[in-house]
Amino acid sequence: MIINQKVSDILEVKFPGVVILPDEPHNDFIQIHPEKWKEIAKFIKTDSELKFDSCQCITGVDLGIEDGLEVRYNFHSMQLKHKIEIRIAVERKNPSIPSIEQVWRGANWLEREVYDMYGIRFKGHRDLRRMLLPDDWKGWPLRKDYKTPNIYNGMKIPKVRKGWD
Amino acid sequence: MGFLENRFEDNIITAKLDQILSWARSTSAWYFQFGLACCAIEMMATAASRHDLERIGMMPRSSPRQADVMIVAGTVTLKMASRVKLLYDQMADPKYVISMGSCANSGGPYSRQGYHVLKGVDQIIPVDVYVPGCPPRPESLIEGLLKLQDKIRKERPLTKKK
Amino acid sequence: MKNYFQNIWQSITTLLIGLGITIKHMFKARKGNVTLQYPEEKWPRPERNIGFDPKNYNIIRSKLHVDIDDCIGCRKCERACPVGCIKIDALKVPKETDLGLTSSGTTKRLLISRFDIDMTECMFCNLCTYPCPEDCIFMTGGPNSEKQPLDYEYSQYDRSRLIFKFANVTKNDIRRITTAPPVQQEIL
Amino acid sequence: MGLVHAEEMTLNIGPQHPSTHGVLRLKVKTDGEIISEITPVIGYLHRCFEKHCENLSYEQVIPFTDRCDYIAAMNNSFGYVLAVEKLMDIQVPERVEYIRVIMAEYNRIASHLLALGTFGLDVGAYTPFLYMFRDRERILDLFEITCGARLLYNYMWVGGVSHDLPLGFMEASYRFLDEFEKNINEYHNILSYNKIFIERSADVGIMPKDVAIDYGVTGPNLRGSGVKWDLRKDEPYSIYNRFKFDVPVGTGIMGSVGDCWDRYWVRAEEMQESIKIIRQALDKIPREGNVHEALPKKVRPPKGSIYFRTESPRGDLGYYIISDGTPTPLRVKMRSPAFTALSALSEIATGWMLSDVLVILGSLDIVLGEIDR
Amino acid sequence: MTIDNIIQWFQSWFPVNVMVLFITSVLIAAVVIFAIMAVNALVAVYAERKISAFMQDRVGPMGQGPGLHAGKWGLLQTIADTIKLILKEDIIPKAADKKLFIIAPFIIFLGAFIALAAMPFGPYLIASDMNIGIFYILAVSSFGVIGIILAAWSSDNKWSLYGGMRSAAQIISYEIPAALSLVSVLLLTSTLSMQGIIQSQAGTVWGFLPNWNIFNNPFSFLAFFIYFIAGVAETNRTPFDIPEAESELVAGFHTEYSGMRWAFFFLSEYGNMLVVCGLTVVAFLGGWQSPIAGVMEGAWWGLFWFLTKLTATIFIMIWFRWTFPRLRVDQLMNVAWKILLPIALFNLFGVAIWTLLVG
Repeated sequence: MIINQKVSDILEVKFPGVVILPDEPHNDFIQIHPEKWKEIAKFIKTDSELKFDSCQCITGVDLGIEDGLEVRYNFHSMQLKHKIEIRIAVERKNPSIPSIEQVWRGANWLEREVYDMYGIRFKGHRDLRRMLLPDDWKGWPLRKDYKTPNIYNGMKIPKVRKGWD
Repeated sequence: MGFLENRFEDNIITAKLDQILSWARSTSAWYFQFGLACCAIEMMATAASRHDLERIGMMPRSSPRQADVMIVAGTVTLKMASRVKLLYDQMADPKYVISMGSCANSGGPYSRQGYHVLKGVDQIIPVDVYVPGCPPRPESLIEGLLKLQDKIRKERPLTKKK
Repeated sequence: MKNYFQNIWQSITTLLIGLGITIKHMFKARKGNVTLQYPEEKWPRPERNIGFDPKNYNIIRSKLHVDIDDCIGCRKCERACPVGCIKIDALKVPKETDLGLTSSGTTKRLLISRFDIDMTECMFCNLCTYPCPEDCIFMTGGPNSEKQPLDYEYSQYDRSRLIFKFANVTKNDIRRITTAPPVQQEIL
Repeated sequence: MGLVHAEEMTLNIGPQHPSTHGVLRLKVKTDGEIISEITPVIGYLHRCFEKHCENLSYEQVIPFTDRCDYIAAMNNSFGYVLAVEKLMDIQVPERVEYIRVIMAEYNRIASHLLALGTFGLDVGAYTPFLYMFRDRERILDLFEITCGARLLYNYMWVGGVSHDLPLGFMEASYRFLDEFEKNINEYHNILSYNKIFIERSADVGIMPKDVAIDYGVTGPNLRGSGVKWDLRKDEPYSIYNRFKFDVPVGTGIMGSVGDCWDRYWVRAEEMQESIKIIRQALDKIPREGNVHEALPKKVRPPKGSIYFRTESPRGDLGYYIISDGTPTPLRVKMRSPAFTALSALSEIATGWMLSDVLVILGSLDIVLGEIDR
Repeated sequence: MTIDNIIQWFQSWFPVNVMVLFITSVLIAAVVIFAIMAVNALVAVYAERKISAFMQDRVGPMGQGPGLHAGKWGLLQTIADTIKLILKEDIIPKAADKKLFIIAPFIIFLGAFIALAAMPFGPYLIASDMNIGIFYILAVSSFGVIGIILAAWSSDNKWSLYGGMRSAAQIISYEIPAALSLVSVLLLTSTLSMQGIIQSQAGTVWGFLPNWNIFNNPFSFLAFFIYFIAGVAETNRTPFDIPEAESELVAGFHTEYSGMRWAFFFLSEYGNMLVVCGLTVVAFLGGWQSPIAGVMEGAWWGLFWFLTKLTATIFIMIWFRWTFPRLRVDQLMNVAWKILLPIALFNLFGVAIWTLLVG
């Protein structure tokens, strides 16, 4: 896990002022600002020392607190066999992050799923549509303040429990 | 067969004819491969060598037109529900439905927080036999199919319904 | 040109090997077949290596069963169930009424007026049987087949028959037990 | 596409189709028989797994992880359970580690048997599918005497396993492994070396190495393209570093590297490796040791998050668990290997004929429960 | 029992004008042939399900279950299937081309039905012993393709359209190697009439071998395999069953058919199998000749030998179906044009040289 520390130092040098230094030093992840995320992504993929060529997993998170909407990326390098985790916080009003879909082709579907579940718009994504839910579905299901709708084109969703509860 | 159905009075000839017709329908009920989720794997295991479904005359058909029994095996989600209804309507007339597994019976494990799961397939199509289990053992599926075949055998297609 | 004939030769030999295998299976049909003919042969057939003896099964996932007179109404199984398909109504009973003992000797203090398990929702994960202090909820067959024989053949024509009600207390029993007897004032 | 440019016909290999391995819809633009564009549409089996995880306690989530990848349920709950144990840093006894490896490898064999069987079905050979299911039933018997269930087990708990191995397990396992090894070369004779099968699957759907890595494809699909990446060897978890087994990699025996035949061949070889692991584990398993020893009274991991990956039969199965100290997890994200494999389908299957697209789909061995979660 | 025998037999009784007599005797022969096709379909479907079951270590139709019996070993299974199929509601899709949709199954059935008119079941058991028998059967059995294309086009379903186009290409391109391999047989027998071909295969060759065309010379031995493979392709059976590919095109060209109409497809598939296997038996395996020269000759024994050889070839076709995977469309064409056709031509040349030298 010391790789996280090394990578955040390299990023600090390359893109000054992007990495948010955590208050107590630990190296589980790297917290960065969303603005220059696309260039950072290209950099960590092509840089000879890092070579993160496989985007393992993109996770959307809603911590429930006010500014708790976050996207966490896990990258992994097949040649150098090391992995890092990058977290990007997003504000709740109109959440948007630059898309890294052109950098890793695998990120295309992963980003669409995070959009589908959390409503985080990925700027620059070529076809940002709902991934799993039907296209006419309202609301972002995995947000903490999500209420299950009662009817979806004619079918009752909550379990009708006559004489049960 | 519309013009022959429930047209004749109940007498010895129609009773015997009914017996033959419903025997034929129950002996060769061909099932429509409609695997959705985990129960589909158990349905495949039932159709495989150990629990042979051909023994009771059930041959898998992949087109809804040629199938009699639709085994809804797995979770019917809301996005899939309209397809289930569409396929049910395309089946030729004496058609039966077996709801296999808890998900098809009543939404099963996903009935509490499943916002995208249909709570029971009987909300959209009429179900003849409910097979409990998650997934039901191949033996309980065959027992459900035999219960369906008993139900078909008791039908009286020709005599006029009271 | 050479691989044209080699191609044909290769396909002929491999196809013949394949035919050999299927015809071998056909002639070994009586000894080699593995079918468990369900209605005629029930499930464990150890001699044809289909299934094992139920005695040394750890557990069999079949229908849930509750010995209601052992149940003390602690609702641990209801909380453990991830699906919430167990519904228990346990009523407070006035102090000195005697509800009898469970088989393992603990006195019962709550009257179970309703113990329903909805088998159409149950996911057969067996999480409810572990926390039960009296082991009164269990899956039939396997190790506890002497308490309740194995039962996995209970498909129904209509769904409400799959909700099993285990409480055996009638309405007026409940009224009789829960209404506290009029306290006799000691006539001084 | 060809010389004669026919009018494009859009075809729906719809949610219900004999060889889409579940409810997957492929919107396909065809020019005669040749496919010019494929867009997979998924979500027909989205069962809100992640929403359930936020409202259930840690041990109640385990049966739901089984239902995600219902063909390799043991491997799924194995990954989840290891992740939570790492969060709570519980050390499980030796015997539990061995039982878990045996069960995971048996489930890998069963899952590969189903994958090879349905791949044979897509190519049109019906009998090998039934031979492979006959052997899969024998494995399901072994699962049944230990945890009672055939397909979805809820056997692996946080800190241990639900039941110890029953009496007849060891002899039955040895008997099964000996017979199974003889059957494997029967499958090779009837399907793998069959000239029509080779004609249909060699040089079809070639996935080059860099495309596979770029799409995040992992597991047998990646190893079929020649990349030697197996979590059991490269990031050994549990006790996999004690077993000697090697990682089969596609070398283009029948066609070029990374074609459907290679992916099929890598899965067939992996079954042999799993047999080796099980034999070593069965020999070295400690006889005594209480299986419920390390079960925590209340599963309540400390605040924090973890991303833990294990090798499921379809690839890297990752669990991202965030816990906030309460008995219910704040967020559980399952990184599904079949999801990324399916995302690569539109790139590798364009330009092939209609029957090839279904063969390529079959060779990727996807499970819709895991893709749609 | 050729038709003119029936006519003479009737004339001796009550001399009515010949036209009415001709029609009645043709009707009698037609009913007999239809009965043969129906019985063959029933037996072949049951045999296919049982043989495939034994090959796959399972048990096949057993008619089990409480009180429900399709016979001791599922013998009444196919009868139950047919009665059920008669009862099914036959759906004609709204978008379908109604008239063609209705006609199509009968045209396919017709292709197999009239081909059986020239099939010699025994020395005297033939509907009409034409002197151009084998040529007539070849011409008529390619009639079925029209039915398949009609069915595919009229049911207005993308899957069946695929099935129809594939089967058109397949059957036409496999007619040519089939015809060529039969021509190499005609060189040996130098007669087109079916009975003539069989009679020319009497006696023994090289001592113990029966003088069937398959043992006559190495080239006609090869022609037997070419014809059989082309025959399997003509009846759309594995490894050439891409028109009704179960796993790709849902159910191929008969996706939209249900009930009795679909049963006619089933009937004509087994009818085509009967025609192709009958032709193989007549042309290569010596029709109703007995394998050992002197033993079991005579009229009724001929029927017995013809049926046993027929069952053997049908068994081989069923055996093929449950062992091989399926070819792709272009590989199928490749096999027809680049492998079977050159070998068939070389074969024809070989047989000609052989008959010239050996005489």
